[in-house]
Amino acid sequence: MISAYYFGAIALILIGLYAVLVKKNLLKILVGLSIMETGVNLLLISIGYVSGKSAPILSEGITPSQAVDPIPQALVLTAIVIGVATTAMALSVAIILYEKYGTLNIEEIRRLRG
Amino acid sequence: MLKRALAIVAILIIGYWLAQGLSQVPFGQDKMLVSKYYLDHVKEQTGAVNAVTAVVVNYRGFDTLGEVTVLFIASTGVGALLWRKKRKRTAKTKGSVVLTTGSKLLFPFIMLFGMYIFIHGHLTPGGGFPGGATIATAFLLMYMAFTTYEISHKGFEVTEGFAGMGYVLVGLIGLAIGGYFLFDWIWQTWHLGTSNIGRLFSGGFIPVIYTIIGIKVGTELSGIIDNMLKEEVKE
Amino acid sequence: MNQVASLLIALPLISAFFVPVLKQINKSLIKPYLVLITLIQTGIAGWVFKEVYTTGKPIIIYAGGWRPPIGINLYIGHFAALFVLIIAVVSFIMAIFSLKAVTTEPIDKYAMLFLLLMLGATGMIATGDIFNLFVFMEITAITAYALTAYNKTGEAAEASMKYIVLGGIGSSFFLVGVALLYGATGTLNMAQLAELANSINPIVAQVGLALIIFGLAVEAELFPLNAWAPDAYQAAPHPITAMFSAFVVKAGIYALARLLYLLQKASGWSSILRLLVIMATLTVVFAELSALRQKDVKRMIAYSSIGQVGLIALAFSLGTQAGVDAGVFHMVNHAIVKTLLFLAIGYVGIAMGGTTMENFEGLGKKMPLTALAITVAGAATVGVPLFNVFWSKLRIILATLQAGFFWAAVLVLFASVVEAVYYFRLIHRMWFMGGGIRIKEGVIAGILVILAAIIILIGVDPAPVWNIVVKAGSDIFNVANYVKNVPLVGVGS
Amino acid sequence: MNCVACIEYVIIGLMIVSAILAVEWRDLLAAVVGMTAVSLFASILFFFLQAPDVAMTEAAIGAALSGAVFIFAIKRTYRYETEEEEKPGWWMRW
Amino acid sequence: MNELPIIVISPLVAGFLAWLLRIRGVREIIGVAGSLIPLALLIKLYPSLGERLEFTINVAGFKLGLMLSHLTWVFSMIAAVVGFTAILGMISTARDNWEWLFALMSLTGVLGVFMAYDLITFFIAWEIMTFASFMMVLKYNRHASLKYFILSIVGAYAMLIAIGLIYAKTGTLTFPEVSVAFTQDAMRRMMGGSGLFTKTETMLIYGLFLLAFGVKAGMFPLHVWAPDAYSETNQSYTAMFSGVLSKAGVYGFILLYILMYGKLVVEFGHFRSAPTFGYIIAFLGGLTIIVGGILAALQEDIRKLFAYSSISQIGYILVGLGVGTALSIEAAIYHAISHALFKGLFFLIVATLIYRTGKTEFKDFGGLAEKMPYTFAMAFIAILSLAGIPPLVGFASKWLIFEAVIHENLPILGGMVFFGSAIGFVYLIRFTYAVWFGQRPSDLEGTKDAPLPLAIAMGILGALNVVFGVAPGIVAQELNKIFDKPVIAGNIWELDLGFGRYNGLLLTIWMVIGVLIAAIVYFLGANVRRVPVTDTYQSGNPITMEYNLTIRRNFFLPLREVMAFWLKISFDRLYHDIWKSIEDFAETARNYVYNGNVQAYAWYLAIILVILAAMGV
Repeated sequence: MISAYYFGAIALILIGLYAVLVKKNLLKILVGLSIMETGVNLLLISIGYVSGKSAPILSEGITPSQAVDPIPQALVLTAIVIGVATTAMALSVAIILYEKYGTLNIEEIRRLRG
Repeated sequence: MLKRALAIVAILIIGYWLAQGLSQVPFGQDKMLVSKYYLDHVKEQTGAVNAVTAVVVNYRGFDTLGEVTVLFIASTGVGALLWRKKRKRTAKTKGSVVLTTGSKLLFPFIMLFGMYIFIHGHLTPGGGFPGGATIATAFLLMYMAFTTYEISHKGFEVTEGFAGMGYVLVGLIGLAIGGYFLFDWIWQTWHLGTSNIGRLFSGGFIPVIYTIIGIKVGTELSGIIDNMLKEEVKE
Repeated sequence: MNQVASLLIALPLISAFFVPVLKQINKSLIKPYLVLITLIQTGIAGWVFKEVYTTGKPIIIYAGGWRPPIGINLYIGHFAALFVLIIAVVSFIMAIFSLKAVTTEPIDKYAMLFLLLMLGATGMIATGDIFNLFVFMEITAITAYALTAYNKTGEAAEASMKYIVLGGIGSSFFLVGVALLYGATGTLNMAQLAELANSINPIVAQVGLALIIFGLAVEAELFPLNAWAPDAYQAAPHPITAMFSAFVVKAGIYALARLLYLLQKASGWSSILRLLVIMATLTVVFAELSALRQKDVKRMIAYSSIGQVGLIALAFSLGTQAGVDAGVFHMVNHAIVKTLLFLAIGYVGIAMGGTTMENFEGLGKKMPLTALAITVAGAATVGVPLFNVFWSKLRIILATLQAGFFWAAVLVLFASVVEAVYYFRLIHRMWFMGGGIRIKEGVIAGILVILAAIIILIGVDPAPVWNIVVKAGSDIFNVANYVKNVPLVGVGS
Repeated sequence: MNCVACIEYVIIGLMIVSAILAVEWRDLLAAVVGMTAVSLFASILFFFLQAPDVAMTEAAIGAALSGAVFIFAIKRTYRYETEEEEKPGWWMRW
Repeated sequence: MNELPIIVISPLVAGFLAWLLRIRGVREIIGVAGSLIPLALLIKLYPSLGERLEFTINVAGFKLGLMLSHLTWVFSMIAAVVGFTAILGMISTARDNWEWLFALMSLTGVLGVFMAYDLITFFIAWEIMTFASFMMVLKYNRHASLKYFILSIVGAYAMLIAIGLIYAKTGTLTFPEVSVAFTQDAMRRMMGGSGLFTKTETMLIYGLFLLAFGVKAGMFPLHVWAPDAYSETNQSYTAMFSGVLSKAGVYGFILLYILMYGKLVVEFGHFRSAPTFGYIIAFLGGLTIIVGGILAALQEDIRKLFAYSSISQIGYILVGLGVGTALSIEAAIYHAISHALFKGLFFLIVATLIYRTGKTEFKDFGGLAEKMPYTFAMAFIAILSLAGIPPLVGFASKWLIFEAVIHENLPILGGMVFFGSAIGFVYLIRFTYAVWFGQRPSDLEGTKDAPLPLAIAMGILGALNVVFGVAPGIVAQELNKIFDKPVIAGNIWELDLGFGRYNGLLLTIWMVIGVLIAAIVYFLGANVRRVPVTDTYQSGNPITMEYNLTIRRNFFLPLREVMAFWLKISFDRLYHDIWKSIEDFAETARNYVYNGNVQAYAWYLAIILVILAAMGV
């Protein structure tokens, strides 16, 4: 039996993957991708969590032994920024695609094939 | 319909597999190895109270450099893809009076708040990235409010470049002084602010770098917004 | 003193950040500036190469002065030194080519992205930290997305879109794998991971390793994860295509092989190895078959490059010393050959206004030097003796048979028969069909001829390169040595 | 179970539901809003998981900015997704 | 300084130089020099053949070796001599520098094949040879060249796989060590122990080698490339192509004996008196004789005729090799020599004809004997030699093969060989009459005789044909040194097998006397009336154009009609169909897999993830 946080994280990842696998609209696919990234971030954080401990800010009254794992949080900070960067790139590409093809349905955006 | 069914089956299998793996990584238990070291030594080694900030900027500063680069790439890429000969904003509806005045009023405060966030990164939660994002939201607000508002593209690009160079330069100074790239020369060589840990003037080069990052992130995100909002005009 | 090698990372960064300022000063300086920076990078890389191969000890860069596993370390071993040099040289050549090839605005953005692509590949090769690897992978990938769509045509945007979707899925799952490994070991440093590998809980190890390999395989263009590759190759600007084929993919493959061999104590390793062998063989076969009837030469060469990369992946996934050496050797050869080919194809594309088959008719009359270079490279790729690829292909086949994969060897050889057919059709079309008057060929032709000469030199006497390559191969294969070289400090309990 | 736990469960449930809605809604604008909601709930969970920095960053960047960028993109393309049902035999033609 | 590498490398270097400085006159000199150096060095090395001449070099972890023994010396001599004459011929016929480069490159390759001391060197030289000859053909005809290249590269890769299997098992590549390993393995098998190679592996390696060498030698049913490739290139080069390069395949079969004889015999046993694996080779060789001969008879094009005839002649060599006794192998090598000599001569003659007239079809020729007497003389020698008429070299070798086959009482092979020499006459008579005699087409009136280089080349080969025919012992004693026991006794004039003997000198003397008598009778006796050829042209029959069987136009049409059913069975078409289906499959797979829909690509990723999951749990 895995914890609820893990469950939520995996659920987000899978929903995102589902969107990529089924939806035909490019923006919808990108929504799926960013949901996937959110899920991965949640997964990382919840792996770093230690029950009953507090945030890793060692101001007064918090000794090192009472803090949760700081590394995953650092990683997630990076991951979030990377995610938004990818999203921005993807969206600008989508804008160009709409200008050139007049649609965002990926079934019709397939000039390059074979 | 069949495709959906197949997709659901596939993701269920994958999910079961991931869950299998995760069930062996118990939730809420202490699995720290390196982090233990960080937490024990963060104060005297970096002078930062916020361990996360210390890890982000100091211990794993290299990642952060890459992260800043990624954001830089994103703004550059968006700029490159949406580049046109002549572009301007094509917003039609003017914001209401409340919105315009309110945003005029709010703008400096939001900026101030963003700066507060990244300057106090080593003490309180937050840091360069949320701070920069906050600044960007300020500009976003202006964009929303005024149909003709534009940031000076040139100035922002140059600021961006200088901020990035500043980051790398701090690292190179570390290489020159301490012999290591991204070495925390302010704290470990000059021992500035060792007396007042937990107050503003401490944390070695963390505030410096977070300021740089904040400026950079703010300018880059607003640049992305700017690029997204402008459209080509045919003359 | 060795820490100066961190300039390999710092220089492209700071010069990329400087470009916007330079743009305000004088826009026409940007392309020469690009050439200059890549030249300096080549110099640094050459110095690092000399250092590593004279002292025989890897250069370990401690970012922020923290010893691993506390801080991030860059591990510039024999392989990394060799390949960083190749990256710098190829980038230099492509920067020169960009002077002529790239006219689409905005050129300053192009320059930044160019430098950062080089940076990303360098970092992927050099880093010794698994999450840092992820960061550099993303740098490379996002730069690649942007550059693929740089021409702003419909095809370019389409290719970039495909790349983004597939790459996004891959990197997400890679990150999940990293999270699992971190949760199991509590560290991110590769050397320490290798030390702790056999103590990881087997299921976690299996899932994590599988996910990481999956994420990297998308970058490394293994069938069927390589579907984005031909489109991206075809749509990208010519210099960028050459860089993709010459080192971006190689960086992915290197990362794959590195992690694979670091975690070889983890459970489920052999089954993943088996799967990789199958995927790599299929990559070769399908890529070569797809190239057979292509109308567009650039796409054809792209498929051929994918096939060659599959051959490298096959060599790496054999799990033997011989295989790894052969793979590294093939990497080097393939980098040279494909740089030449894409450079030449792009040059022809600019001169003739297109890269379809018809543009190549009578090239032997119009641009004899270019046609000669293409001929040499084609014959080399097919694996004709006296050309460099022959040796590495021979090595790979022998290693495959030694490892007992008879079917893989047969399929690969069948694929290279197919390859021979389409390359020689191209050569025949260039020399013996159509005609035309001679066009003046510039400095690019000189570079092409030099590269062709290198190909033939290595083909006639592979010994010097081979000695370098063997060192590099053992750097990948010999994990114990890697762990020994990284001075880990004891942390925690 | 104590009450923090049930709040957690409720929020996780809401997050998943909004994710599903974000994927399923035809109206792309609504879908983006759903995605933003997912990010917001995630940032609340980050708070519960003792990660204030991440929570702030996610709220500021993950929710606000990427949502804004999405909306700009929709503004420049089109709003409603036309989801035609795939005919039988799609796997032959893809 | 060791001469062996010089022997191998010098043609390549010369060719490269000739290609590089593209000056008429200079490149010819360089090329000829490059082909002359190996010949000179080989002759110089002849006395020191007793001690083993070796040369080894370490290249990138491979130990590459060259070696010169009696056997390899004989083959290298064939290559050097015929190659030299072919290069001489190219002085007249070559048109641009590429031909010089690749012709000399293939000479290097074939020399390397013959002198190789380990499998890798053998393979490298083999590939060089294939590539160079392919490039020679590519310029003239893309289709033929690709057919040739695909078949021979398939063969080469089959060989590579076999080499790899051997290397994987034995861990060595040099000939002696490999052969020792196989012999010990055979011993172990005979003791009943489990060998290094299982029976299936041995069969696999044997089959792969058979494929590799069979393709190069043009063995039925792998001969389909030969007619096109031989005819669609520079004809002077074809002299080397057909005379020497095909011998590489023959040498490969001999190598099979050297390396794996014991093992193969132990695994597969004997069939009648011949080892089974050899009998397979011999039987395929016999089929090659028949098919090649019949098809040669049916050709309308000189080049094609000789291409098929050389296929048929290779069949003899394979029969000789397959029988597997010392005598038969010697006979086979002997025939290899003589085939190289007379077939080289033939192709030089064809080159001369094309060079002078520009025609290749029988119907365009006629009555050239008095226009080009020297060429005609050479053609006469070549014809007699190929037809196996004493006292020319062709007779000696064919006689030896007959004796060897009959002595081992293998009647089927014997029958095939006899049929072969019969069909030989059938197609030769046509060449003899249609080209040299009969009515001369009006546009050939101004034909001149062979140009000097070609004349010299033809002269060398013709003289060798005669000498080795009159004094067969010269060759025989060389061949005896290979087995260092007198397999063929007798002195230089005479071959003595114990159950049969052939004295070249005696026979020559008798024939000369006979010819003299005939001449005397001719000049003294009958009163002769010269009649114009036209009167007896059709010997009175009216010409009907639709069924017009002159010696010049589909003379053997009836034969074709008789054989109609068999001619429909064409391996050429079979291979074409296979290749076409491969290409179609490639197209379909490409369009299905890389179908441009990113969702499909995402599905591939998902499928891989599912597979990983299935492996994991």
